[in-house]
Amino acid sequence: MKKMINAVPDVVREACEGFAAAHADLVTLNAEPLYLSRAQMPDQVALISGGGSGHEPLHAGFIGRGMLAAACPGEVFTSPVPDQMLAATQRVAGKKGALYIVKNYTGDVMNFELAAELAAAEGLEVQTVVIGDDVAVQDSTWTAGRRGVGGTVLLEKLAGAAAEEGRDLNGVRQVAEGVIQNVRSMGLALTGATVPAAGTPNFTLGAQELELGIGIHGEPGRARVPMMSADEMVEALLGPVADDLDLKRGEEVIVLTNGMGGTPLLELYIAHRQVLRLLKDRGVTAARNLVGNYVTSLEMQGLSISVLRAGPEQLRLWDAPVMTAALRWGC
Amino acid sequence: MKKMINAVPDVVREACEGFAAAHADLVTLNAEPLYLSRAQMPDQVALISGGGSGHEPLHAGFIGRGMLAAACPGEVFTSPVPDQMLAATQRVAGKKGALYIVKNYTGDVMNFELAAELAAAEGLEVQTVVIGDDVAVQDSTWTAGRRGVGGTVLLEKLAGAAAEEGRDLNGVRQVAEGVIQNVRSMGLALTGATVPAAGTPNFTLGAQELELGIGIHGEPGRARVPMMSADEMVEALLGPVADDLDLKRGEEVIVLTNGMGGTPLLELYIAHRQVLRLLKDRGVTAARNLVGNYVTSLEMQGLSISVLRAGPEQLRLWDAPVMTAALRWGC
Amino acid sequence: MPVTADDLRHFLRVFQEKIQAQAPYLTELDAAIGDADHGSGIERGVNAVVAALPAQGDPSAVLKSAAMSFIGKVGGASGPLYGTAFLRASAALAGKPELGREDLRDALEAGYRGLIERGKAEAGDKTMLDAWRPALDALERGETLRQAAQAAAAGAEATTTLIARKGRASYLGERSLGHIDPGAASSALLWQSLAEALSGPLGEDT
Amino acid sequence: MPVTADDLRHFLRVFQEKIQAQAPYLTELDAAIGDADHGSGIERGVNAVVAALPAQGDPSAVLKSAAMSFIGKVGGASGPLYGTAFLRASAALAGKPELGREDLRDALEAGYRGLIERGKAEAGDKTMLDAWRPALDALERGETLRQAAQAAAAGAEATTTLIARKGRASYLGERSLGHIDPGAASSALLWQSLAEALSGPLGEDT
Ligand SMILES: Nc1ncnc2c1ncn2[C@@H]1O[C@H](COP(=O)(O)OP(=O)(O)O)[C@@H](O)[C@H]1O
Ligand SMILES: Nc1ncnc2c1ncn2[C@@H]1O[C@H](COP(=O)(O)OP(=O)(O)O)[C@@H](O)[C@H]1O
Ligand SMILES: [Mg+2]
Ligand SMILES: [Mg+2]
Ligand SMILES: [Mg+2]
Ligand SMILES: [Mg+2]
Repeated sequence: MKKMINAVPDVVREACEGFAAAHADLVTLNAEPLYLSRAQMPDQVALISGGGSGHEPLHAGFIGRGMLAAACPGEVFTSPVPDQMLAATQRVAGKKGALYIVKNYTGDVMNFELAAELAAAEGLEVQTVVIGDDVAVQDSTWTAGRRGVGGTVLLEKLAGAAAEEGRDLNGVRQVAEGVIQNVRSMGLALTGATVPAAGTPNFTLGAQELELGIGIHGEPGRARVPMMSADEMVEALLGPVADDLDLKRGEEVIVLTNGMGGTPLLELYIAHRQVLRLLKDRGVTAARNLVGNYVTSLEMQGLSISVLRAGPEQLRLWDAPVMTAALRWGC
Repeated sequence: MKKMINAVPDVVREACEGFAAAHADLVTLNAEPLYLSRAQMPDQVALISGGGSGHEPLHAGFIGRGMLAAACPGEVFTSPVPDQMLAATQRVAGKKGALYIVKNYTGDVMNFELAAELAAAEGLEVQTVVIGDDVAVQDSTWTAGRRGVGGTVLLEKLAGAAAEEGRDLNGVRQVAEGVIQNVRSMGLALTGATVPAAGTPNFTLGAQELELGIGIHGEPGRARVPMMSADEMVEALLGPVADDLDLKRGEEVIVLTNGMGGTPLLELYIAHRQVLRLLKDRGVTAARNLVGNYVTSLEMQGLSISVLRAGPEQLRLWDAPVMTAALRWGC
Repeated sequence: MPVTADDLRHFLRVFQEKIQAQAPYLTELDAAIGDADHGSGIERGVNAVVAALPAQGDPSAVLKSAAMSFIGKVGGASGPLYGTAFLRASAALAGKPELGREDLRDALEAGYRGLIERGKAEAGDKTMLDAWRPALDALERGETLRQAAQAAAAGAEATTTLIARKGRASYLGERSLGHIDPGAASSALLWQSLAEALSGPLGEDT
Repeated sequence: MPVTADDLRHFLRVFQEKIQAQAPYLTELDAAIGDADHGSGIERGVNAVVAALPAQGDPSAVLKSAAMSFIGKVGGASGPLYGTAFLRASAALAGKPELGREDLRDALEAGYRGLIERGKAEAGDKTMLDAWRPALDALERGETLRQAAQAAAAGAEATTTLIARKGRASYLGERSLGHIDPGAASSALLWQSLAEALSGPLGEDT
């Protein structure tokens, strides 16, 4: 394992310390229990998210005006514990309450569930949404269901804009649920990722292999397939995403061409070019787009594509000012 | 070679197309000769930079309000040709003229030199600054001199702010020269990088080896050293940088903790934490900081640290509004 | 001879030792069909459990303390799951200064029901339940704790033949076949620790 | 028999063939002490040169066209360097419909001075100059083009013993020792192409 780290147990704490010091104007660090929260919290619905570390800039990179109020980082690829969410809720939830944004993983769901129970017991008003946007996973009530991946950043942006507008908790939750219903994603990996505590990659790929349908935890995907060109990779992802969304000609979308952490921008933009071409072929307008390493899996090289069906309301919320470490415009 | 690309000769063109489509509000693409320029060019000194591709977001990612007017991308790790700079100059240089920002590499310097001659012959007013901030390279009039690396982004930010303020060409050049005199950088690599046309990495490192004193072209560095902890890596870079700058207690700096393209943010923030600690130990104030993959070397995993001595004037220019694909604040 | 709070403390220390020894193996199992954190997570948990063990207190208090450590320090799926199991076991023993065989079985049954409530899985879904269920069945058949632990180990081993329907491994679909479920493996260690620490007090080692 | 514009066109085609065959090797040399683009860059150059070759025109026009292709298509250090060399050689031949041995030598000398002016290096700095200088010396000693080409090849080979002081390899300091300079290697191919294409017309092959 070759990583720029010190001792393995210190990875998350040290990274959070560096992050908080770099962005002192935006965030405040609470060391124990560990969470990061907005430096100044206005009187509005507080969006609280969290999850395993290793997906940076998700979630802490999205704390700030127009997005999250707080983020609770777990160990690498391990959901945080309820104490963290409870303490963060106590800090940022005002009279308007808090919305938990949870990626659909058994661990995340259970830990946020416990936190919500504890928060309710303290009289804090909390609602929860769970995002599962990965079409690589079959959706069924018999399984853990679809996992939350790249679409999470689109969700946090739109729900954050709704909270910043002053909507009440039900209103913000409805915006969030609208995003969850209308966003789909799929990803692939060119290389694996190594959890620091594990020391070796979860999977290793040959020079001519791709892992298709990966999540964001360095876990293997649905299938191992032969290496493809960038254009073919995009086709392999965008097809299932657009089909599952049942995208129709004439519709507008917000599209995220996302790198898995170790993907150079040069390659992401090559992929993005094809994303836009294929959408155009389908008669779909990419009304807004975002390209970069936003929802990552440590140093993994790979790509995910997220598509959100967007009407005027969604576009307005997308365009609303945002000022966070990783996403900024309009202010 | 495992890359998300199509045909090797199409890499740069396709990436530029994807970039321009993603950022149509900020940039306009000119296909032949290849350059990207600011979508709306106000009447001000035009900053033009360029260089080999593979360093994204440098330079095209810094086109926009408060930074560059145009960027000329060469092939991967190959400086662009004079036609590109000439055409870009014709496009963006108004009455106030243009400043070429050139990283000190023999090829870049010669190609920009030729372009400046051609532009002058057309009556365009052009001045040039050359940045060489890498302390890993011995500075001497007998050699090619220090190469331009991470400090380039700080240079483009400050000179861009000066241009946006409406200063004249001499004034903007002086700001740029002030940055060049006061910025130093050094880098290291945990992994090599593969030029698409070459197909294999320029160097490969064992599991317990680092390449110290690398540039940004996947070239080998000054020495191969045993693997270190993140804190030790930062020490190995920051020491030479601070010493060469002759940083004194009580001084203020702008510091860039830069990833080489494939470095996850989690690790960069761990490094950044130590950067801030070591500066503090020296009695130096990190008045501003920037953390991310900004001046990169394809998919290389590694770190560079750039430090710019900054007085109130430099801090003011740093804080000035900037709206580009990769750097945004204040607007 | 009944089981005391001290015996349960001993059980938790044995569990810690076994987890410490097997953490890399558990992580390896999780790397194959999950996200490579089960070993480090559960090790963080047992270390916290032992560090926080109350010197005083009855069996219920010991298990409750362990539950809070699992919930507060592990995260992921296994933290709330083990935490809930210990919490329910603790509740089932409330007020009892010592435990007989029946008490212990009731507590473990309550823990198992907690796992199901929290995780909404069932036996056969390729989870830790597949170690617990056969172990509890053995106890119900009147077998010893050691036999129950063997059943847990066999159950964990047999998860290789199951396709995961719950937890992270479910994303792999059929590709989850042929791998041991990491949570079932750590649960087998839990049952093994119970057997080693409590067979003596229960009088099953004679 | 004098050298004609057609002979120069032939020389450029031979150069193209040799570069195409050796591009991976040149890139390999550049990977060791540079940035792994010399082969692809110079190949882009010669392909552009041949594609743009004017069907009409005197020797000076042919070389000028080649110069513009190098400057306009290669980039990096070697583009402007080769471009400048061809530009100066073209200027030295202005107005001459055919070239004798002296004309050719003058043109190559002019090209060499162009390299020095553009790159500000000198022989011994481990650059392409270290292939050109011994080749020109051979011509000045009255040796044949083939002998000059051999001298260029030997010069390129001998760059292994030099520490780079100019160009990208200079960043490596002493670590540049033991490697052939890529630009010197491509220049040796240029001289080799000159010899193969022009020895006949010059009457040196008899
Ligand atoms: N719904 C569930 N019910 C019971 N056990 C589960 C469930 N989901 C996961 N598990 C167990 O948890 C184990 C994984 O634990 P761990 O690696 O700590 O969690 P995570 O999957 O969040 O990384 C699995 O091997 C499985 O035994
Ligand atoms: N200042 C210089 N003078 C003469 N030749 C030089 C100089 N700098 C570099 N070269 C030559 O250029 C070659 C590298 O060419 P190339 O790889 O195309 O450029 P770059 O270094 O920009 O990638 C070197 O091997 C060397 O022969
Ligand atoms: Mg996990
Ligand atoms: Mg180059
Ligand atoms: Mg796990
Ligand atoms: Mg080169």
